[in-house]
Amino acid sequence: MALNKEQIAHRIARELQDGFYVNLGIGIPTLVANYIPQGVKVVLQSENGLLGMGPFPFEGEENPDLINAGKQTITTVPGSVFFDSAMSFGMIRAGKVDLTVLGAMEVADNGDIANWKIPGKMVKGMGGAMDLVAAAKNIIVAMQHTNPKGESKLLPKCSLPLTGVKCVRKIVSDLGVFDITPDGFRCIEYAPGVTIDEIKAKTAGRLTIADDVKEMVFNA
Amino acid sequence: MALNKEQIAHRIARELQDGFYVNLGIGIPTLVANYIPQGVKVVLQSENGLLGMGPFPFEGEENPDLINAGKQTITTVPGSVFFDSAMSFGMIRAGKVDLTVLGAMEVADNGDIANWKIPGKMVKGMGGAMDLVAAAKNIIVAMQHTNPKGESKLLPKCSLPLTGVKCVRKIVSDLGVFDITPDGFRCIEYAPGVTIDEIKAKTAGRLTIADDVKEMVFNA
Amino acid sequence: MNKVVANAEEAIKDIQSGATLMLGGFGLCGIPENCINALVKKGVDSLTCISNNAGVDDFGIGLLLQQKQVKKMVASYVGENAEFERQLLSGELEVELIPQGTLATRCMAAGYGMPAVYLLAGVGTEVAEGKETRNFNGKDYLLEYAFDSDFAIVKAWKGDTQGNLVFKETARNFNPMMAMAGKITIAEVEELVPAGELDPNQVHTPGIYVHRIFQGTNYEKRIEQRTTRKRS
Amino acid sequence: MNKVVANAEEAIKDIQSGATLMLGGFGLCGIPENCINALVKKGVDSLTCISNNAGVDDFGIGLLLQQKQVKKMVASYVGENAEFERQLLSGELEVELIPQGTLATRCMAAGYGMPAVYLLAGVGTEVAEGKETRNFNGKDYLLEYAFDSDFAIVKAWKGDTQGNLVFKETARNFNPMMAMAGKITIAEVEELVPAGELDPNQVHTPGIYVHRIFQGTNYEKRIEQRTTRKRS
Repeated sequence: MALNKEQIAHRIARELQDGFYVNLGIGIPTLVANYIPQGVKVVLQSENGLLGMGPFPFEGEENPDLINAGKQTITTVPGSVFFDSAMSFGMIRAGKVDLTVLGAMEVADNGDIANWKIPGKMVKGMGGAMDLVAAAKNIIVAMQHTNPKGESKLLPKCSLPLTGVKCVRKIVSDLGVFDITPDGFRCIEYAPGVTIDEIKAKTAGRLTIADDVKEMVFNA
Repeated sequence: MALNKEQIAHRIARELQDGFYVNLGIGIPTLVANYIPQGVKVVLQSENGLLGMGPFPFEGEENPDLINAGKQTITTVPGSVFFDSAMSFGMIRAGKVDLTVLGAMEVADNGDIANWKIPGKMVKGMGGAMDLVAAAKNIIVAMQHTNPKGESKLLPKCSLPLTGVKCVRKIVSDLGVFDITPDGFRCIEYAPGVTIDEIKAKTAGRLTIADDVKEMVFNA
Repeated sequence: MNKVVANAEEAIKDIQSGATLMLGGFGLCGIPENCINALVKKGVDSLTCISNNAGVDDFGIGLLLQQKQVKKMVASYVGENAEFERQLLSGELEVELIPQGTLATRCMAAGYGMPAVYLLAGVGTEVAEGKETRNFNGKDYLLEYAFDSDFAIVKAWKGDTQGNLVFKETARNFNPMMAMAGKITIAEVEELVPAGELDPNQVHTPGIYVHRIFQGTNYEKRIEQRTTRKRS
Repeated sequence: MNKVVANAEEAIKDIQSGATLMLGGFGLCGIPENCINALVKKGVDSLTCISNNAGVDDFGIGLLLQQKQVKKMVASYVGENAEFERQLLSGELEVELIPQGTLATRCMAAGYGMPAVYLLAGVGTEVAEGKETRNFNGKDYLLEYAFDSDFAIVKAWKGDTQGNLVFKETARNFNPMMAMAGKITIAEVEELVPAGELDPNQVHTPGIYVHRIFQGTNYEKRIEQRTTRKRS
């Protein structure tokens, strides 16, 4: 059975290592914070100018001066620090953020990503996405494997305008986990009950299956 | 009679306007702070990272963490602010400092300045001088008109390696006040008792005398 | 050296139609509410606004849009505003979208006297079109120019009579870089104190960058996405 | 995430001969005294040191010079050190002199992920020799490259266990930019506090830039030019 959003987030959380500085995008990536493995301490960066983001505030304790990059009210954790947006993107650009998790509309088998613009629709802007994908040293994409019409979003080439080129390292979709390799997508895990044949059928880009491919296990 | 160092500083201080941000170099320029006209409030910048420099501390109150660009112990005034050296030179480069006063070994009649290096002597470095002269919008040089051998330091062309090109706006020497114009040095004031002939004799660069040239007056 | 003005009206009195303005804030957080209201009241138009976002329909820069005072918007994300969308689609409004970090850094470049910098964002995308690309150490970068802005209007938490500013939490965002980048910088603050009251170690924007300052009133500080958790 | 190390010896234990080091401080103010002493004790040599100054004969980087541990000095002003002068004139020591603001900004560029920036200082002088010049808006600028440094060693006033740093007065100087610019950044602090004790609005260097931190001991904080006035 394909993963739900929480399970995608849960699986991505296993990529976190102790001491990582992590930037989580809007949507599924935000949920990753709920599944940080025990014993692993990470610091969450919000690119509007915060290291050390905490959970949402308790009702009645919302602070209008304290929001994340999704404009949501948040809290901080001990050791947090505020800075301006130039420094925030400076640390991203300098490779100080260890992991960036974000959503995508399309990913190509060379790591290109499209997630900001659909021709014919109102363009709202790229926000910080282009800066993040251009500079982060380790990018994991959280996404649905196919669009609502059932068409693959893992493509030989993106059809939508690009956000960044050759930058995605790994995808966790509802069907499995895929590394981006010189040979295209490599499936290293599949969702419980999902078959390799289904993955092959739903992946338009070049795809290889790892020799030691295995089924994902969720204990939690 | 030629001006002494205190008088040179005194004359330069008349160039200060209320609200100016001013960077004073080492030597005579430092003395300018002692002659700020009444009713004029200026903020002194020290390029190692301070706006709002005050006088030297009282004996026994020296603070090793509080020094100026000459590495001298100093104090601050109310409203002072500390920042890092990148921001300090950033504000200089962006033209936020209204006036820079510094010394020179030579000035050319096109505004070139040389004050950091003498071939054959140990080169100690330019420190912040090149940044200041390249970026300040208003540079006044405080200097002796001639060297110890009696040779002019106001030249058609600098003989020493340059610190900056076409940047000096005004010189206050022991003999007078000189604007840098397209026609070279223009004498606008002469020191009490100094003759125009003496100034002409001791100025090697192109020199004109302002129609309304006048003798400097010191009331203080 | 008197930088203190009475209020927003006085602070913006020489802003004319056609001016280019930087406006601090991220979303509705840390925006110069008083000055925006005064600009609406003054009715200047044909403004070019450089700001990360464009407010919502009835708050922030959205108020200027409603009065059709904005000719061009330079921003990174403008998705929260129906009137904006209408004007954009009808061709009344010009929009230039810039990656957020590039926007921030082009402000910073202006404040640091750097005419242009090389940045990564947008390489290989349509953002790179028409831009100079240069390879350093095996990576491509785009040449991005410092912004040139007549006015920068920022909002700080505390300020003193010399123009020194301190920002609060994530309301800092674009405000410090824009404060450095305006030819004329106007700061509105929640609390204006005499020079000497702020800790000189802890000022975010030195007063040398700020030309006018006033204590604002009636801050609404609207929350755009109120997200909370339940007490367990 | 444990950034705290016991002392300077542990902090610098993987610094090898031949390494490039940035060392914070201006003159003798805000220099990493403990780490410099530990480097002397460890005896690594052939170091390239990027620092605004080179200390005095018996303090600061001068101690490394005395032991002939420095191969190359990158600085803006080196005038306070007789041993330095001797080694320079004898050809034992290589020196690259860089305008102070350019030095600071090349550190900052590294910390902001900008490979190169255009700066004014030195245009038309021998500093410009061999450098690319480019005209923007009628003014010439030099292309200056970000520094590449194996280690940055900085001194802060306070720090916390996450590596967040606060500097004191003009001891800030080059320390924040260098902290951002090192591949590995080591911070020594006068007072190390638990995470959460520093005001998050008032941290100068976010801990993300700092890899190792320790509380230093026995700070001498030597004064280079003791200037005073008499009580009137």
